[in-house]
Amino acid sequence: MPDLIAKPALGRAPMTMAATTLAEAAWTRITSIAPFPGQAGSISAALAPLDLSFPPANRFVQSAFGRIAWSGREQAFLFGPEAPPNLAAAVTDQSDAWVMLDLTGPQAQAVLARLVPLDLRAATPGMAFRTALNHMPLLVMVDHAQVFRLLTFRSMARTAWHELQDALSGIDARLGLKA
Amino acid sequence: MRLNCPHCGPRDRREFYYYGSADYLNRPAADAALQAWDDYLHNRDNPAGVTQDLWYHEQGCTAWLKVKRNTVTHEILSVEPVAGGAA
Amino acid sequence: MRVDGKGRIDRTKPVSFSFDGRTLPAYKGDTLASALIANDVRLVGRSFKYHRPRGILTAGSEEPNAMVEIIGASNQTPNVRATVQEVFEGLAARSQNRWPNLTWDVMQVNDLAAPLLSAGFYYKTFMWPRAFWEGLYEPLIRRAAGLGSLSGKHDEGAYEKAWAHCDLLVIGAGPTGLIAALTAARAGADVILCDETAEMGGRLLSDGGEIDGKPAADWVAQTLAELSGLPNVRMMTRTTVTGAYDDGTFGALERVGLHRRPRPNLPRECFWRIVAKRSILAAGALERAIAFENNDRPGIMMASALTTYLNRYGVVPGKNVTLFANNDGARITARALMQAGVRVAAIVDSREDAPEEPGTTVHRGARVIGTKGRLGVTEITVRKGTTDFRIATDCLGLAGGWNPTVHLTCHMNGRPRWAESLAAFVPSDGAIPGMIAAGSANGSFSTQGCLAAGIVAARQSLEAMGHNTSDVDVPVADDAPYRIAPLWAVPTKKRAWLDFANDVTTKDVALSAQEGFRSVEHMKRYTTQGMAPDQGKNSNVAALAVLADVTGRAIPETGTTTFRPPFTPVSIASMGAGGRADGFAPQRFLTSDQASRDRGAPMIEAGLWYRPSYFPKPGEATWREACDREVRMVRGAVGVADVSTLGKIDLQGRDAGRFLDFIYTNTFSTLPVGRVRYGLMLREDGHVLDDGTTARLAEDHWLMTTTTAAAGLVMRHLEFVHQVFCADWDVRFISVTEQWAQFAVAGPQSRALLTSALGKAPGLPFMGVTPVTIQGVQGRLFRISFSGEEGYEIAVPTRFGEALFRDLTARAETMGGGLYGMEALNVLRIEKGFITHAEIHGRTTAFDIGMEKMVSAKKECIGKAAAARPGMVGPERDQLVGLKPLTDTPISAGAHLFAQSAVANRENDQGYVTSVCWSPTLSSSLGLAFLKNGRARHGETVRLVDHLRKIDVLCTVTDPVFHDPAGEKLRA
Amino acid sequence: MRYSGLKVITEGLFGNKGWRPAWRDPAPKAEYDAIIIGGGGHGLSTAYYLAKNHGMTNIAVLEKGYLGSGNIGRNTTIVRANYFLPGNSEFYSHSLKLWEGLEGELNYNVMHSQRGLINLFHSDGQRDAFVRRGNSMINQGDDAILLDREGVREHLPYLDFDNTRFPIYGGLLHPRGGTARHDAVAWGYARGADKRGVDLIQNCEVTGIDVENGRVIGVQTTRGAIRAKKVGIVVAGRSSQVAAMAGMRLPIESHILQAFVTEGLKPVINHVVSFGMGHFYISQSDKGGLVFGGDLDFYASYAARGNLPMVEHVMEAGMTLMPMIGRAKVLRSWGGIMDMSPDGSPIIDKTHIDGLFIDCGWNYGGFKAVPASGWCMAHLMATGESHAVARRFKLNRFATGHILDEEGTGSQHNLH
Repeated sequence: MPDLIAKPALGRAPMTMAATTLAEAAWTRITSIAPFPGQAGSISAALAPLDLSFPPANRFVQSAFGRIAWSGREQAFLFGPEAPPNLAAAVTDQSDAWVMLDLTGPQAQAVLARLVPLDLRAATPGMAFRTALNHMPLLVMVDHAQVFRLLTFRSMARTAWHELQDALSGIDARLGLKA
Repeated sequence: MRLNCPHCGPRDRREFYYYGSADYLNRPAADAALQAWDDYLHNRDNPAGVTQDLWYHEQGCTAWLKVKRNTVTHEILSVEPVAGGAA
Repeated sequence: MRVDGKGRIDRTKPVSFSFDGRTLPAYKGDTLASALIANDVRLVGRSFKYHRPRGILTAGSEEPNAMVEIIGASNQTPNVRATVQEVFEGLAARSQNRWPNLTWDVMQVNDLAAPLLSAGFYYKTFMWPRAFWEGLYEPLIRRAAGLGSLSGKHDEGAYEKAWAHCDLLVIGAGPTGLIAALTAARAGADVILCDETAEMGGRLLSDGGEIDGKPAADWVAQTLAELSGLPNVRMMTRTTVTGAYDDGTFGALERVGLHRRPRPNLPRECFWRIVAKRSILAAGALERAIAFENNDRPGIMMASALTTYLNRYGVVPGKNVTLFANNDGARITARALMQAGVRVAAIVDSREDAPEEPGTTVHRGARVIGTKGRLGVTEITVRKGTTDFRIATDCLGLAGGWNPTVHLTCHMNGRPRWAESLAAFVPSDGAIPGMIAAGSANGSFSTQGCLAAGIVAARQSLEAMGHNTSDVDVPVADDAPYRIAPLWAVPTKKRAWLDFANDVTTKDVALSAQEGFRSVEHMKRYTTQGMAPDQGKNSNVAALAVLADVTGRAIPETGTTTFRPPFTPVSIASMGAGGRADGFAPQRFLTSDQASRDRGAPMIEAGLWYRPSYFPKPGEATWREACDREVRMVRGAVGVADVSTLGKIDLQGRDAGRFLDFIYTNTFSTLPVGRVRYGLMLREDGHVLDDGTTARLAEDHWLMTTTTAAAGLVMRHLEFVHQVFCADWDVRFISVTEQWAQFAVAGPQSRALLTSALGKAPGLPFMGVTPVTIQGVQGRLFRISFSGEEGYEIAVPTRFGEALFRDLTARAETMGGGLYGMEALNVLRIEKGFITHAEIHGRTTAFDIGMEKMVSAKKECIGKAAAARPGMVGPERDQLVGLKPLTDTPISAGAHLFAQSAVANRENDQGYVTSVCWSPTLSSSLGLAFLKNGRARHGETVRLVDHLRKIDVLCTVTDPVFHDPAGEKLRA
Repeated sequence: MRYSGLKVITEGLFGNKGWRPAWRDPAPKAEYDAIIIGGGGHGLSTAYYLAKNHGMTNIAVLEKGYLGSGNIGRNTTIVRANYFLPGNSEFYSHSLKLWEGLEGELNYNVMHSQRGLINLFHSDGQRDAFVRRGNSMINQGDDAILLDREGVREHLPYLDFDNTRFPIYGGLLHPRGGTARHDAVAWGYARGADKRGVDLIQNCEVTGIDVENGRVIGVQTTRGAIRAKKVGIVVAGRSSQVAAMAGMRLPIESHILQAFVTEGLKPVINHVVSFGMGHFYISQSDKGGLVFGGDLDFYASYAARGNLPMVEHVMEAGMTLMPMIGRAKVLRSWGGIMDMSPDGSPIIDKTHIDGLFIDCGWNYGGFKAVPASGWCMAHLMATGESHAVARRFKLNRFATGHILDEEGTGSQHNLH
């Protein structure tokens, strides 16, 4: 009996304009960890072997093993490793619930400024924000001033791609005026 | 219009869902008289001035927030989570 | 006429443009207005009501007269200000509101009929005969009214919206704004500096003059150079701040591509949302006209506009200019013109003490009382004392004083304050929280005053933000006092225009007062003053002054002026950028989307999702044939459908069961692990919110399903109930709608299909749930049914969804089954009497749908108390029933129900039909309906009437469950 | 003074000197038979019909600002009778009939234009709901026509049939729906009431309601106390404040509704069009401006001004539905204060105080209701009984569960 074939949310090749690239990130395990009341500390202790701790609001914590990003009220997403067993938390698989898009390059902030109602001056490395990508839900993680990882609902992947591409093409056309 | 979400910081109004008066926090007991439920669900002080109402940071941390604000000037006086606890 | 050696246009770059089909030369840097002036075009438009010939009045966005249509390759843009539109090679402009042409406009007959077209005349006539209003009068009025035309074609242009955040927003880059931005920028604050025009500098570029002993333009250049070198400064030209909103949010419109030939993907405009901690309004002031007889002819324009045209664009609109002033400002214009070699025939100055002006004649204490020239002014009549005399002139400049640009300060209900010494309104302090108005926008009209005010405003803003300040010295510049003796209108028995764009004269204002419309708001509404495209920028203050005069009141006592957003008109396309076509809302696609499309399934919207309607087979002529086949297939063999759009919420924690008991009307905490239960949830007002099944996966682990439509709503509801009423409970939940692809497998062969797919029999009882491994993937199997057949739903992580869908489809097809779509799904559920949001439409109660027994008497739940209100239960309510037509005729959803012999009117209305289908299973049309006291009326015959579709059928009232009422198939 | 075309001509020829004030400017008397608090559309029509239908002419309308300064002066002017719930259906039907004779009734051209209203639908489910509505309208004796997609295309060829996000399945045409000139309605009723002897008192704010032994005896105002045995509160937008003067706490929450008008354009939209998926409705005024609006800003407010999120949403809806309006420029936006009730339907009822009546809760549908609201409120104040077409607009219906919820969105005030 053949195994079922996994498919990416989009399966599109990266797209580059104005030296800025939009790419679909490879599948990663994502586990939602929502500590039960008063348990955030014990979660941090359990994450210690991964060199991670439960992140404060609007932050992610990165280690050689993986990343854990604040993803909302009393909730964080663990990227990469499996969640430690027996956490005093609700643990839910979210790996397939999101499309992950990487936006990289000198115009990345300008692209976000067209779709995300966030003050990007606060977008320093290590930040993770819950906000909106135009009309879609968004978790955005800042790896670098020019490197952003965007998560939105997997079923909306095409719209997200399309809107990011539109924003970038408008910026590219503006840059063409100066050139 | 911007609300200073206690978890996420100042955010544009479009990230939030508005429910209504903070009266919704004071749910009558199950056996309360019909009048108590009428007051809870329908009747409002509806002040032209400072009021307290409930907002939901739907495109954000998903916290329900109690907001003190002025309905005439739109000045926002305070924003606090309805449920305590960590972010 | 072009003036050598003047202007900031690029004479090395000639371009050509056309106006009303004539090709004309211009230079890069020209506006359409300056280019028309360079080509001695005076007549540019026609007025709104009287179709009077009109020229160019101003040099800015406040222009009320010179509005044109810009013709693009595929579309046209109406009502473009010639004073704002920059010329580019190939620009094509056309005059508007005239027929057949600008010089000979048939509608100018209105001008002759002016006495009959006084303010509010239309309220008093066109009433008889009644039918003539819509048939004759209104169409005529509509055709005559309006200005430019839309093409009626879709606007295919690119538009953009964007966000910008800063510490300090400086609105306007004249002397005040430039030095304010510099002061804040040097201190390290994040500054955005916006200016409406293509080049920053404001009146420093228009008026000339000196700063620190050098030409003002040099100071502008030097300041701009420094600002553009600072990383914390963002300079936005061609960007108009259009609205002030709450908490430091501003709307601003950037003209990105309107001043150049179109390029692919280049936005025409960008609508910015600028968020600033503080702001400085440095938008300057607008010069105002004076009302006198026939003051609206082409060639009559603002004195300051003359200076702008000369110094910025190197053009003058006349060779023999006159000026009419009530303040010293016109002298700047006179000197500039004379210095450029243009004759200034006279300055008519209403002030008795007006100073002399070398090089021209000053008529002190004099007034212009009339003008001549049908398509352009040729002569003015001046009255001094009791003497009238005429002066030949081809251009009259008006200097009626200045109105600070207070508009933005009114956007949050602030009312400007009357400053008697300036005879003008100035912004009220604090009108916009965080905003300081400075310079001419605040009534400080000298260059020196503006520079000083800009620095002060910047320092105050910095301090308010807790920011360090910087050292900026106030440069030395002109500091002449503003000497004005207000003159609003020169008395006349004829028409003297206040609102050029809407053709409102001083007589109209007087008539409005005469008829009792004495409140300024009544006057505006009655005369339409201030309602035209310039939003009253050129007329509000003067009209108020005239109203004050005719009603014998002082101006502040008469009222104030106010302005609403936007400051200048903003295209719908820019504020709606991104909304066109699919952009209006996200599209959600199933993992099976492509597979369904590959099979020719029409995809229909279900909320934001797209779902297959049906799967056509060769030889099927209609959707009904496909649907009937799919229904029979499910009833007879097995069908597969993607049901992933249903909301799925994962709940965990010791108190999750208790929480569900509170949310649902029925009890869940007693549900054994491995079992599923149907649940009904109410809104707190007692009406049904949603329904669905919830499975107990483990002792403290549950999975709730919601309807597709209510998924978001239910999530918000759960968050509310949890955070507000039981935040301390041990329960956490998260949406897993997107995590799982879920497929219904339904029909007598469903077990066999799953046995083949799983490699073993599912072995699940009805309403059971179990984890499964399917082809190496961990999934979940539920035995639930929305069809009334033995049914399962199998869920796998979404990335495997497409593969499983194709696999299940292939297996089904080998068993005489296959895919079924939304149409068949709907028939199956109607046959079984299952409800959807067609039935739970927000007005139904558990009682109405026959589920009142599901409201547990033993426990509290959301909505229980309100559902017990007397009006929510009882025989007066419409109750869910089934309907079957007596004869073999179709019935329709939306039809109403009546007693068999009753007249079909509102008084006799007994209910309505919510869902219908043709049932291939029962070979009958079936309906679900709400019927007054319906449960007691099973077996009765009722009349079903759909007036709209002309259906009038007798039906039998039945139980809503038509198919397998005992549920034997489900439990098989 | 009777208005007519002839009068306009003769006055025009003689310099328009003969026009007299449209209404008097009387000082308040010490006592009236009845007082209407609120000189907006509903208050003025109440006064008019009290005088005309019930012969009560010793009455006053007290207005804190200028006549017609509330929502009658800032709305999108739509007049329709397309409700479907019994209780609403007959009321709006009655109102439309009054509209249809209003010019003659008032001798004032309110420019009532029955150009047809089309409600678009975008799914089978929406179509069925509109069919139910259309059938209710016909049951009531009003008019409705079901249009399929091609039928809509004949009327509205400029819609984006090919690309719009939510395809156009069809529309419900209400031929008698249309628009009117909003200010003129207020002025027409004001002039008519004044002519029948009603005192219209502007700049007179009510600051208190005097009650003795459970009976109303008059009001306190900024221009002194005025006695009356009957007082009607007709102040939508400020209902909670005025009712609070009588110790009442209303089932009302006040919200902003923004609306927009563009610069004048030659005729391009000849109907009232409403979009079923994005709360967007539009018509073109006789002056040429596109008048359009959308949903509430959704937060309680008395600011009469809104914010950008809803502005943008409305514009985006316009762009997906009819992108031909993209190059029209919004000239002015404004906000009105809406009395939002918990079921989206109004209240015309007695109160717990004898002689005190209230007319409120018009949500954002008050304009079209102006004639019938006045008619029914006058009936109630004169006779003490609810008029037959307004009998379900009871103040206590929320407590008893006799809800009139056309939208089906429940008791949350801002969802109607």
